Amino acid sequence: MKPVSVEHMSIRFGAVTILPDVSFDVAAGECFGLVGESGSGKSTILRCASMLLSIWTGDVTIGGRSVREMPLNERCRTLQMVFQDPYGSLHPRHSIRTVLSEPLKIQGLDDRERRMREALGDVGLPASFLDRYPHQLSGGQRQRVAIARALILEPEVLLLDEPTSALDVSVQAEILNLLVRLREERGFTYIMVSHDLAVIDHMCDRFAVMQSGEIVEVLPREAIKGNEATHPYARELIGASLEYESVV
Amino acid sequence: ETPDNQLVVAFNMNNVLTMDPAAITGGETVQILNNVYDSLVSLDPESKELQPRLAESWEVSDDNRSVTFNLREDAQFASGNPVRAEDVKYSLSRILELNLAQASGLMSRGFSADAIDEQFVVEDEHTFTLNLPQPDDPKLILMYLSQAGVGSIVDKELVQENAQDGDMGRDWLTNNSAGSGAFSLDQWRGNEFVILARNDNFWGEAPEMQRVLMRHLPESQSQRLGLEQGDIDVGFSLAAPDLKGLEDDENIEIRTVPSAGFYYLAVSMKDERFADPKVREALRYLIDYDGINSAIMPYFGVKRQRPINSSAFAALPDPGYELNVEKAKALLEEAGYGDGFETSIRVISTQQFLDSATAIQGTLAQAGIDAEIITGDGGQIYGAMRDRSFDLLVGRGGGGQQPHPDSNLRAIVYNPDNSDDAGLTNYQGWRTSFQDEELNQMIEDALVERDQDTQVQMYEDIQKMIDDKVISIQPFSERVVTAAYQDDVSGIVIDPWVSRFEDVTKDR
Amino acid sequence: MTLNRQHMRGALGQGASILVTLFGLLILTFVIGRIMPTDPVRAIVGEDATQEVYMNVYQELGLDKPMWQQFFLYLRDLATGDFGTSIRTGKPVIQDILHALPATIELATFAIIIGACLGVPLGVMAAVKKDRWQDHVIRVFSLMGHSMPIFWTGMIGLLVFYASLGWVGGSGRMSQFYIGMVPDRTGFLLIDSAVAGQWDVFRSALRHIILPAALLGYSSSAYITRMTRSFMLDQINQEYVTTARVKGLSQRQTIWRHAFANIRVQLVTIVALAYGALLEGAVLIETVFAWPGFGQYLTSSLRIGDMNAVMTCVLIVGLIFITLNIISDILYRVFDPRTR
Amino acid sequence: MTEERPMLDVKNLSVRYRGTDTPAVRDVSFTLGRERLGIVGESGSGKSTVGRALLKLLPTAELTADRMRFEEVDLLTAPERKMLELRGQRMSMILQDPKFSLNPIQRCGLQIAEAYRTHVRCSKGEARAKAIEMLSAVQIRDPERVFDLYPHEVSGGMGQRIMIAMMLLADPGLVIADEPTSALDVTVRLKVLRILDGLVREKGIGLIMISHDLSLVRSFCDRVLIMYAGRVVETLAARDLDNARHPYTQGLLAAQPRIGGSRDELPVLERKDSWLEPAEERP
Amino acid sequence: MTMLDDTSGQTSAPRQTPQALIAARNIAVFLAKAPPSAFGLIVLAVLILSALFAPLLATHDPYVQDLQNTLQAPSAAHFFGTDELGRDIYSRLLYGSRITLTIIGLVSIVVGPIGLFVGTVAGYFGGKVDIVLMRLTDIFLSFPSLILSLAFVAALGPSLNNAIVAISLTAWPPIARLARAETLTFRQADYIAAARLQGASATRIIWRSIVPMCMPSVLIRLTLNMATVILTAAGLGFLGLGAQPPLPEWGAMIATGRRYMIDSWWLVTFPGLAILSVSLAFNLLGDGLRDALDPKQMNRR
Ligand SMILES: Nc1ncnc2c1ncn2[C@@H]1O[C@H](COP(=O)(O)OP(=O)(O)OP(=O)(O)O)[C@@H](O)[C@H]1O
Ligand SMILES: Nc1ncnc2c1ncn2[C@@H]1O[C@H](COP(=O)(O)OP(=O)(O)OP(=O)(O)O)[C@@H](O)[C@H]1O
Ligand SMILES: [Mg+2]
Ligand SMILES: [Mg+2]
Ligand code: NI
Repeated sequence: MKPVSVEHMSIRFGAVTILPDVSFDVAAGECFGLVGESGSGKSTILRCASMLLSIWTGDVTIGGRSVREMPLNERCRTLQMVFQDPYGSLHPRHSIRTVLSEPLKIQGLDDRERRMREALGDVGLPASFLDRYPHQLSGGQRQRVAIARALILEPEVLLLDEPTSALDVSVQAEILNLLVRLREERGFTYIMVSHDLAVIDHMCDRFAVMQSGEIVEVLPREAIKGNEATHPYARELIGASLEYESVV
Repeated sequence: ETPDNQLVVAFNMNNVLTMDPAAITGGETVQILNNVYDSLVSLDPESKELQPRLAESWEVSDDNRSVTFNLREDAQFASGNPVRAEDVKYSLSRILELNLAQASGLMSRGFSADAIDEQFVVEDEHTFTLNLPQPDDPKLILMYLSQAGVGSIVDKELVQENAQDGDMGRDWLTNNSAGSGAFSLDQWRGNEFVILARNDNFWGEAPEMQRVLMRHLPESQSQRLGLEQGDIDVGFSLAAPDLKGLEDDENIEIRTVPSAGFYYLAVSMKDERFADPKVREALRYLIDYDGINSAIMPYFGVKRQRPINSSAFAALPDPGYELNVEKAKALLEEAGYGDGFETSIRVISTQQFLDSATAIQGTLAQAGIDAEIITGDGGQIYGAMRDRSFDLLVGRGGGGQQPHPDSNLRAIVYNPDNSDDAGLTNYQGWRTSFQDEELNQMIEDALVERDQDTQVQMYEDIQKMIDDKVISIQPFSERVVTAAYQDDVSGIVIDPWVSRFEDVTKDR
Repeated sequence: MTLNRQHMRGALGQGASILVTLFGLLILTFVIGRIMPTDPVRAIVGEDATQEVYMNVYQELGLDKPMWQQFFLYLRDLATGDFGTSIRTGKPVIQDILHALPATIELATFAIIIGACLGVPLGVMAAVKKDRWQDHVIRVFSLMGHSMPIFWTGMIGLLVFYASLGWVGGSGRMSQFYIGMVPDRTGFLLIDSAVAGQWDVFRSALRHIILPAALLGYSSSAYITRMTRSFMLDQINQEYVTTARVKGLSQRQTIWRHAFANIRVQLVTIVALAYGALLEGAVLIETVFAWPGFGQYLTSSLRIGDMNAVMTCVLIVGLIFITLNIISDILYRVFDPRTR
Repeated sequence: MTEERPMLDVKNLSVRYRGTDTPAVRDVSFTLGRERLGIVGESGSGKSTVGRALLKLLPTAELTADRMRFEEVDLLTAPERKMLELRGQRMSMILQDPKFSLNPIQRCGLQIAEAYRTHVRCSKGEARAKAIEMLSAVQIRDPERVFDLYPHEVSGGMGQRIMIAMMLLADPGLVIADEPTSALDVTVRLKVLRILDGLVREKGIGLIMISHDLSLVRSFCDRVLIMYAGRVVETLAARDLDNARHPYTQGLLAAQPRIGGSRDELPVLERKDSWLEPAEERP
Repeated sequence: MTMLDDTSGQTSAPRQTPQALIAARNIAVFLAKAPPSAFGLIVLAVLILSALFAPLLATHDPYVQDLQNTLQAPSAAHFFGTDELGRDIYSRLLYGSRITLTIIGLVSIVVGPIGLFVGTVAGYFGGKVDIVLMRLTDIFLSFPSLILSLAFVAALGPSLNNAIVAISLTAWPPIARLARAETLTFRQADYIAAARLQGASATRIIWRSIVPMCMPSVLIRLTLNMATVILTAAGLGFLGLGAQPPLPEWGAMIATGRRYMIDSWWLVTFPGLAILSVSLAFNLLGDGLRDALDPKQMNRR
């Protein structure tokens, strides 16, 4: 269990500043949500934090250590990410075995067969799935494999980029349950992006509302129900969600 | 149908690079410039006898060391300037001073740019004396001078007018003409066409053709179709099958005449195998002379096994070599190559060459000689020969533009210096690393022999000796040239070295 | 403002990259020119020249200098617009090419018109009728054009239409004896002869151009058809085409007003590239038809190792292609609102 | 249902895409009056296919049905010419994603005007006026300006409204809206839905609303068809949705997390093969 | 032996082979269903068989001349007639298929990897690497392939091998372009990001993740390219710059045969038809392959 802290993260692409200056802290074992309109920079924060993008300034520390200074191997084993689109996050030509054994090979871990079986077991898939290819799996199953891939290196922080938004409600429920269970069992720290406040409410302890690259407000989960936000945009967003749910 | 007063000629201009007589190479350019420039003397197309041209007459001194020419008084250039002895001197010195392609011939006869005033003497306006720098056969020199190129007399005044930076009009003459021939150069576009226009100042009988269009049509088929469709009057570079095809066309006339040079198999004597005369003799019996000449060579060559063109004086008839694999094998056995060996044949990728090489490859194989064929264009194949790095080579050449045995012998046999540094690339003897002092001497002696009969006897001896010594080059065919033309066209001269269009007429 | 500056930067970047490409092109052409095994000197002096004569010309051509110096001189000459003198014709290379190019351009233009007029409608039709027999027929027909060696079709065409049937003219741009009779104004024979009012020559030129142009056109129509088809297929499956159909537009309207309108720019590019590629076909077809154009000039220069001519030809081909690319880039920018 | 003849009457519609073995839609039957019908179901259950089949927009699919009528027209046998008259003018369809559904190189306004000019003989000016009027009807603030914009220059919400304007311009009697809001942010989603709802009410037309969002359908529709694997497993009045009997429908409803709901484990669906049987045949 | 020691190959082989086999069979079945690509398959099969069994199928030695029997029209003794040296054209065509196969085989072997390498590296790294590599590609791309090959062959000297080298030099840029474009689309994919998060090196990502994704379109492109390669080789042969006599290369056969074309049509007709049908076959096959393994559909399946 490690706390995560994002300090003055800032990034620009060409002439456009995507994130002017973002800071927030996540406590060890907490599930922290990121919401906001499309294009507000939620995914970008996760990509910066995981060093998929490296041209940003500022710092991210995990358990007091800066991700920039961590050697590659250590970083991989501290932090993993689950992506939004289950159809795009698995290599279409790699069998699940390849998908899962690859990180083990790279990190030089032995006892691969056992670890792979365990990881699949953790996400509730039978070991026989090892020899399937992504196109033989449903969206939910793919997302489980993606989670298994993140878990297999036994990280401490999981970055979740809209892990369920491409899925049906029925499948979404399975994944959310899985994520909740894993956090309870292993004590991960989550940073989770979603556009669905109901999901945030279900999963997170605190969340940040983002608008055009800036965090306008950080709120506890409880603030959703009564729309206790102060920032106008945050109010509008929560209001709309509440209204949608009630109208609906 | 072509117009009545124009002659449309198809030929291959790939080697036509300039119109400057001092720089030209090859028969095609000679064919063009023969019409534009006059020479002092000319060769009769049929008999190959020397005839007056710009020189009404000439006298050879008793010691064979000088020739005096009396020029026609009425001759004038296309520009209207009269033709004077001064122009003759200028033309010859120009070649030596510019030191371009045509200089080779003069220099090999001892002429040099340093001694112009001694060699070329203007006696008066219409009398010119040529002093030979070394003992020589004036006949041969005259033959040289009969040809466009060395022999072309240019209009000194006009050329000097167009000269820049003392280049003796080199730039200008590349694309323009300053001659006294029956035609003058109207337009030339590289690899496309040459247009000759009638020269109204021509001293001789006015030609019937107002315009001669010489079109670059390298494809034999195109020439044939053009002839069949009446688009073309004369085709000069047709391939055998098309000539054969045209034989059946009653409107088309086909004529074959002897020309200069041979098709031959050359060996490099740098290679120890071929340095062995036994091996060379074996090769002599591994060529299917009759087969090649009947199947491949029609229209291109006729059987000839001696390195002197049959039209030259003193030429002996063929010794009668034949394909004889057994004999060749025995010779190889004697030389220690009973199991044959591996080698290569270089050949340019033109059909009759290639076919001959392939045929020779086949007969060599019968004696166990495994020859790989290496093809390329002229630069590559003859380039290797000039670098003296080849095994076998099927090629064409060997002088003969002058119907004099010396022309052939010097090109094929003669080699005064066999060192690599000598760079005597103009001698095939040097290229094949063949050197025989005895033969060299005999060639030199024969040339300067003043008595006609003795000279003939000496050349015959040389031919016999060549037969015994088995030189590095074995001709299998003598070059002939063939042209096809509409049968209402007459007065065409086929051999490019002596061809002129001034007598061409069309009777429709 | 920012947009403008960005555009400026884009233009500058593109300019720089074109320069780099050009420089690479120069190096490439120079290398090609220098490593040619054909000996230009030998071509000039002939087989029987002596060593002395040979060296004389060798030095005149500057071949005795070190390679880098030659390259430097080459660049310097280029900078002053001097492409050198052809060994073969003794004229400035650029002048030769300017003579040869119009012949090729005339042929290529004629061909591309035929190709585009044939290729575009066929391509659209094949896309619309995908997987039906029309599609199969069109595809096979056009692939045939892409699969036949152009020199072979040229020969067969000459044999059938000129030799046997006599419908068209044979080798060359016009009947041989018309050569040199039309004053050279633009170099485009059809235009020159029309301007000079020499209708005989015009007719003859037309009879001669039609066969090679048709064959070249057919082979480039193959490429155009195929690209049109695949562009159209991409578009036909787009949602906006469905939108148009939902609006009640007929198939024809949907295809031409919506789908086809969207591929126009791409098509222009394709046609431009096909036009450039005709140069390639020209090398072969000009050999077969004795067409005195650029391709012939290039091949005959190659044959005798006329370095300056070869280098300039290669350079010009490269330049033509770069220009075509730039033009199509610009077209994209101009016509596609998304890139503005 | 009302005694008047339903506007749309479909019996046992099946659609099979060429090159696939199993039909994407199997034996779907329903009728539609002047009401709002929702079609829900998970992804790939065949919702869009039904919508497109009604307009005969599926050139690569085989379509069979016992009956498929739209008012007096038999859609099954109607020739393409007849369909051209119907499409756009009497029935139209709002496609899912405005990003892809608008022609990228044509100005939005022209595309709207084109829809009008296809069916009504009029001058360009009139069509333009009509289009601008429609744009303001869908609450676009500066319709004159938007008319001249290219699709990539408008936001998702605006694009969706342009689509709506285009499809409602010729006053169709039946509108099929295929997930009209799923590509939009929550904040714009409601606005667009309201506009659509308003227009439909005003003009009194039949609406088929395709969506995967049960709650949305519940609040915007009168009746709901639940689709599963190409079949209709249940048909309900929207207000009875909570009393759905089919376990699939029930499961879908329960699996949705709710704001302020419990944080207990969410119930998940256990799929059963028997669901593939039509709902009526189950006890 | 060494091969058997490779345990990873061993464990994965039994599992993956069926998959690959099934895929290959599916593709073959798919191709065989459409008439045009079926035709392509048949022609190719004929080509490969005739190359393999040329010695058995040939009625004559392709190199042996018979100067007594030149330019014979097609007959029972010589199915396609004889050429100007009396060689049997049918047998020469059969042996020529070996040359054709060699050319396209070698060119593809050279061009595929080079193109893939340049394209994926440029696409994956982007930035300066991309600019440099793409400029290089542009330079080569700014020539029509025949003209560039011509120049190269002229520079290297005419021979079959040099023709192959020259064609390869001109054939890789389009592949590189394609591979780069594909890489650019895959580079953004989440599975690449995931691989990076697992600490995979750039080499590993390119080799294990990107290359397999580019493979289908590169293969399609290569197949389509083969038609062009055949034509370019034939064109070089035609201009006398390709395979050198007496090799029975089809283009060279046409080039020599053309001198006899008016009277002996069979000299150019049969090699021409051979080139036509083989390059047509590759074109049809490439088109068919595109339909069979359209990369655009792959992600969705
Ligand atoms: N590689 C890139 N180059 C340029 N701009 C980029 C790049 N990646 C993202 N952006 C821009 O950065 C902004 C933020 O993108 P980001 O993907 O982080 O948004 P998001 O909040 O995750 O949105 P969504 O909810 O749609 O996923 C967007 O405007 C996007 O266009
Ligand atoms: N053009 C097509 N060709 C072949 N199969 C198709 C085609 N379009 C759709 N399908 C298949 O038909 C089935 C139903 O598709 P449809 O688009 O109707 O689903 P949907 O319910 O609208 O799903 P979503 O909510 O994802 O839009 C799916 O299995 C899909 O894969
Ligand atoms: Mg995102
Ligand atoms: Mg859908
Ligand atoms: Ni092509």
